[in-house]
Amino acid sequence: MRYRYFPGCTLKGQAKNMENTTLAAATALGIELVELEEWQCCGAVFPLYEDELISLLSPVRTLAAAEGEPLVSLCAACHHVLKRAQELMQRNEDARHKVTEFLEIDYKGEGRVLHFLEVLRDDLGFDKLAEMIKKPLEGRKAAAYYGCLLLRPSKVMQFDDPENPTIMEDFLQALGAEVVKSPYRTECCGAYLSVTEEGVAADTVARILDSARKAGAEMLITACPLCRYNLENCAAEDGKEPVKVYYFSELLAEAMGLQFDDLMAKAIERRRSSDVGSS
Amino acid sequence: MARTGVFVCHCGTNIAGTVDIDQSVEASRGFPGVVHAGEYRYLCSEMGQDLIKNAIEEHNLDRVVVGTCSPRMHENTFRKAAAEAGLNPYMLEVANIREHCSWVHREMDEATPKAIALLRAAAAKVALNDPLDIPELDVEKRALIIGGGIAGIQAALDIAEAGYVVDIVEREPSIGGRMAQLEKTFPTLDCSACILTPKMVEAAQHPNVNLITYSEIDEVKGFVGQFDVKIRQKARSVDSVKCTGCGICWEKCPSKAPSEFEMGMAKRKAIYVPFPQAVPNVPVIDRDNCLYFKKGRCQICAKECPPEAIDFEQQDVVIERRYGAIIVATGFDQLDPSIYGEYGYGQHPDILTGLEFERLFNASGPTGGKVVRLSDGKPPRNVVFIQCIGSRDKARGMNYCSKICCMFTAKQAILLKEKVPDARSYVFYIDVRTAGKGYEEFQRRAAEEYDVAYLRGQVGKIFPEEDHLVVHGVDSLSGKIVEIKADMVVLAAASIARCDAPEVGRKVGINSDSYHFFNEAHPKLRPVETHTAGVFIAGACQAPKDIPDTVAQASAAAVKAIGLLSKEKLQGEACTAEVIQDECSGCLNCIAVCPYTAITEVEIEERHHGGTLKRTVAQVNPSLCQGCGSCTATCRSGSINLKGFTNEQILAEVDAICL
Amino acid sequence: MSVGVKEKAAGWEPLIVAFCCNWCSYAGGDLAGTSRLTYPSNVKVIRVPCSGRMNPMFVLRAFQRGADGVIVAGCHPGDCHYSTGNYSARRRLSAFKRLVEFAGFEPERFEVRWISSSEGDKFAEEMTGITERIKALGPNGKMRDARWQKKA
Amino acid sequence: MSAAANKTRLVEEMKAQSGQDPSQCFQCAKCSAACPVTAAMDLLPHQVIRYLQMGMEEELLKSKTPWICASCFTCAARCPRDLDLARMMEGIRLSMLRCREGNKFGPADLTPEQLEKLPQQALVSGFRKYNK
Amino acid sequence: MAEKSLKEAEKIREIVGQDLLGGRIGLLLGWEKGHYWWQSRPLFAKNEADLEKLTWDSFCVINLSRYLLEELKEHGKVGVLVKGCDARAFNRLLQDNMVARDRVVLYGLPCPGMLDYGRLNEEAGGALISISESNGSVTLKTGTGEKSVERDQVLMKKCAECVYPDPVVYDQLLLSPQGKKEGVERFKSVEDLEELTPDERFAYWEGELSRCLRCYACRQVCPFCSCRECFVEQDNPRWQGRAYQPGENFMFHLVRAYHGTGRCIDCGECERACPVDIPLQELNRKLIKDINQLYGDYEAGVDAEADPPLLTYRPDDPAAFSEK
Repeated sequence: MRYRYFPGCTLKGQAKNMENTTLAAATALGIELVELEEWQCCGAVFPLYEDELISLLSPVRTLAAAEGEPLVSLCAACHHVLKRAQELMQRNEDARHKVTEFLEIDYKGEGRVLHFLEVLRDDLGFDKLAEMIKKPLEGRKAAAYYGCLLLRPSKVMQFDDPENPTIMEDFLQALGAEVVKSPYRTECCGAYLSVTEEGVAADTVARILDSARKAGAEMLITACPLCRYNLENCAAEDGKEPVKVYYFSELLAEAMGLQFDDLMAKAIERRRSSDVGSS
Repeated sequence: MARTGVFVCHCGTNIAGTVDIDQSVEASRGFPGVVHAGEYRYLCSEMGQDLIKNAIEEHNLDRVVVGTCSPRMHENTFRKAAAEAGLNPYMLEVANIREHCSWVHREMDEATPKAIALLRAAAAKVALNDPLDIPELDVEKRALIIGGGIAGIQAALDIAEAGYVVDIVEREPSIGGRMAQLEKTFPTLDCSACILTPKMVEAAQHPNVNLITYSEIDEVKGFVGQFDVKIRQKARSVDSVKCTGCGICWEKCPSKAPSEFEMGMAKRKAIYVPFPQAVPNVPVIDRDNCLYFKKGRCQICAKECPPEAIDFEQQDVVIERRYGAIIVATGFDQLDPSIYGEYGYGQHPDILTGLEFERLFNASGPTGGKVVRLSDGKPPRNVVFIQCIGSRDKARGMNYCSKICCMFTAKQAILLKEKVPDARSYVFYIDVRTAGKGYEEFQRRAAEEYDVAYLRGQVGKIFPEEDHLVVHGVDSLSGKIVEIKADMVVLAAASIARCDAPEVGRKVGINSDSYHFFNEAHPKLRPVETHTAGVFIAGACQAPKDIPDTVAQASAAAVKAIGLLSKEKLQGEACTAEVIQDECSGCLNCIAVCPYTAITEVEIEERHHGGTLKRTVAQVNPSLCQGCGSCTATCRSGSINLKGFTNEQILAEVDAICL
Repeated sequence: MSVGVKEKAAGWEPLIVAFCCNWCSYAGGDLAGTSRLTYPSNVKVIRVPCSGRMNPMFVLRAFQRGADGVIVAGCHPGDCHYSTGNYSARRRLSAFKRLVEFAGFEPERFEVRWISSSEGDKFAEEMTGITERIKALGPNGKMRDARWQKKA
Repeated sequence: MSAAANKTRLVEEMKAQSGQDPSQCFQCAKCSAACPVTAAMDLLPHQVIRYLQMGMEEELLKSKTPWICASCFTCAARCPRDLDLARMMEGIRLSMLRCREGNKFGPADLTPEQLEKLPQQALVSGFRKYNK
Repeated sequence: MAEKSLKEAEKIREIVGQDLLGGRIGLLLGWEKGHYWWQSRPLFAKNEADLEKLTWDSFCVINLSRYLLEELKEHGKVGVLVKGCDARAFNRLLQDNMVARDRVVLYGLPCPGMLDYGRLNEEAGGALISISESNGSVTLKTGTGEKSVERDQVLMKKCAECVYPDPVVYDQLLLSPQGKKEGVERFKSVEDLEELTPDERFAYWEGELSRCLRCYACRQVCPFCSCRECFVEQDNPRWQGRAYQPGENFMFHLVRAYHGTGRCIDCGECERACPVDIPLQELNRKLIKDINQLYGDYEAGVDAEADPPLLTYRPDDPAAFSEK
């Protein structure tokens, strides 16, 4: 199983651990993730006005760079932007024409654009994953936190049922964890409001954590560095039992029995440093 | 050689104002076959018609052209006049020189040559006209009603009272339909069973009504007055004649299955009647759940049945019968709200649809008439009703308004308050629609006297928390977000067409709108007729509607059917297709394009080298043919022709118009 | 060669034959009249029961006999009085239109329109439209039979 | 009140650039019921559409709500009219950023602590959303 | 003649001989040599002596299916040798209800394509005496010597453009299949014509059709022309004028082609039969191309069960006219 891999800026910075754990687990699972050469920003936000073509330049360049091979990313935001940019290229001929002309590339919206969780579900299969788990997370009460970007708009993202998704729960089950469902698992964490309106994010985060706590969760998993930041940093100091937040890949690596110390992280870092682009 | 008379009408100045009548008459005299031409101020008047009749006699005319208003206006008037003068009515053609000429052109030198061209074309056509017969069709004095809900029952009783035999075909083991599932009816709060049951019994006992329950339509052939229908009576496994309806069998039956009538909220036995007042009160064995049919042993019902009515060997029976008229009254379904993940329907027992909630009020319902939560059996304190679940929703549901939900919600909120006095109802709505006699007053009573809180807005999400449901909604009028800790949530799920409506429509030969509701022939003026003559529609199979509208429509459909059945003979279409069998090569492409299955294949014999040879050709049933002519355009050799619009006639018109 | 039409001299008026479905377009034409709308008298209507009755040979015959333009008007898809006649017509006439264009007819020469009985205004507009387009195009000599050459 | 219902430049641009036509909204307010961040808004989401319908452009451009909207798309996912309110909100923001107020937010608005802890993604998307 | 085709002919004769002489069929439709070595004509074999004449070579171009129309009147069960195009023609006739499937035994002959005598002669450059074939090449023997050419170069045009060389329907396949041909560019000349202006196209067709003799050979060989009385011969109404008018030529050829809409199996027999080389296939293929484009891919004659496009519809069909 070979995929082109787009890391995105945060995975080389704050969310380095999501990348490190994923790459280690992928290798163990026989999934080859080949990092794109000289990649650049995913675009960060998908332009909701269709004349904001400038924001499409970097995601379309990225899509074209995959050369028709399946393109995998880990960060929910990157995946969201890439997937929607691809759909726009398929649907809006005018926009496609302008963007590809400008970039002087030939791209018509081809190729699969996948989140790593989709690779695990659709290509590897959670059954198969479960078989390859070495240290099941027995007795660990874990809840999924999906956030927005993977799920919506569902017609474009095609990730899972937008109201009742199961992919992360199925994933946790495959890891052997005790799955806990919380009603706020698909609600927004406040996103980049934490930059400008910290109070708003504090509210949303409190609701999410409260509802997870009430459901009995000890930990949450996420695929989005910003969600994780908000959940960890915007929570009010209320003295309640903290709910730990992990990247899904961190639990994956743990369940795969991968010793994840600094040494290994550095080894991966070294191996990849030659072809890492700028963020 | 034709002897054609041409008559040009002035229509006061309507025609004469822009068409030079004299010049038109003069030109007409020169058309081939024209032996007489005249004009009159108002040809459609008595005097004008007499002028035509006299000329027919005086000049021995065998065909007539009138240059007048549109044939859609007075063609029949002039045909009648011609017939009175002894001509076949179809030996007349109309040149439309008013709507298509004098009224759309302003200059005399423009309109006159065109009027002449139109007259010339009509004269060329009429020269090729043949006398046509209007076929007379027999009427089978029997009506078929598909669907035994309140619409079907009402229509059947009306037809039966008028003296005609009527059969009701019902798919379920009992008639009664959706109305039988209701506890009370708005806005009067009559007990539904109290007003429906007598009608069901009346239908069962009426000498002119036959109930054919647990049955479906297999096939409909034929045409108005003579529909040949195959009805499949499913094996009941119980002899209806012997059965007394004592109920011992279903008491003793050890096997259970979810009850369809109770929306799956309660169990029934494998041998069962759907509800206590069922008509006929004869059970059926659900073979999928019966131990005997599944595993070959048990037969307890047969052992216990006093009149020995159980018959495991019973087979499906196909009844073939002819009907003069058909009324389709197949009712509606309720949309499954589980498509809305945010409401959590199907994931929590206290989130119900309106119809499910209705059953909780019923004494024979799943809770014995106690309004309690299915999760813990406790009576609810806070009940949230949400309107427009799948109605008015073009994104995921139906774009239309389901019409009945505002009212049944008000009714259920009132009933709830009566059963559980300390309960409080909240209704999230987009608009409250209460058009109907006494409806607005009823809904206001709910709000004013029964303490029902109406919140204008929708609900974004429902989720369980501890022992209640959190309803996250908004009241748009105050601009406030509302969060209610509810004990139950009732979703007013959209009324939708029955899932098998397209199939029923196909069998009966009527069409549907994009939601699969059957189409009426005209939305205002022909509300219960369909485009297929002799087939009528009633009730919620046409669009969502309440009981009063359904019953009114059922009676209307019955009157239409009675009117049809009361005729001795029906007049058919004169302009029908006709196969020239000598030329027909039998490719039968015409059959594929005929919308009326009016064309069939027939084997004919013909001479071949002294012997006879059999071959297949097409044949038109003139009773079924409506005269569209699609077959004629598909026939490469012109071997099927349309009377009144023959290939020869149309080509003659083209030639004449182009001269 | 029959193309030698020398009619484009001043005063040339095109002949447009309109085949109209009795139930919709013909009635739409009636409504145009009742509403006192106007359209050029170049258009002459032949009534057919349904657009499904249209044999393409009628169209070719009109061209042979001197028509400069032909239009077929039927019910909007889904509204056929005979339920499916116009669906059949749509396929047949689409194929036929492509064929006559392939034979060298200008696309404007043969048109199909859906006009309902309530669209008197559309009827007048379409009839005006085709007349204007044919006037701009000039006389049709293609396929015209020499015996039906217009006397000037 | 400039109740020039529905004809403003903003609405016309919105129809062209995002395919969203406010007149299709019948004010069921499900967007507001679904929105996770209404607490900080001065206009509820459905009111934003109502203002668009009423042509109250000036009032809208003064509102805080478009800047609170986090583009989580929950409103769009649940709208029975198939409208994408997130795109409309974007239109209002762009209208201001492009020609009215200029940038809403820049690096100077951040504390050194935020700069260190925030994920890169938040900084980039924040600048993209609030900056031109 | 190539040894291979002689062997094949032997095999065919053996198999059909069993059926004919065993009484399973009353008549076998096949080919026999014509007056010249480069001609084959239909063989109506009823007995062993007839069978001796049966031939299978690179000149068996005539489509035999059409002969069934007459022969089925005389014989209870008829066997017929079918190449790819003959089999599609059979399906066409079957769909038109012209033949009864159970009264016909189809012997399928996957077809390598027939050779064009004109092209052979041209390549030979002199008086051609005979040819021999091996491994995809043809050796031409003239009075002055021998020359070898690729078989593809001397195929009949219709065979070079054939997509389905294998019979799509048969009771017994007598030879090994050739496989469906991919990448055949049969619409090239149609597309070229589409590029012209209407007047240029009209001039083109007027030139081509001016040669028409109205011999109706195109119709006589055509598997979709099975009417008992063709419109051109009818007096009432007289669709088709008899006069020599360019308009009448258009009338005939446009209507003939239109009658093949969704029905023409693209066998090219009309064009082959035309004594004055009118490119009739271009008209047929225009319709095939456009119908496929408008109403979805459909290959007439390939599947007798599929609905011919003009006999069905979808409510959301597109139209070729500019109705808004």
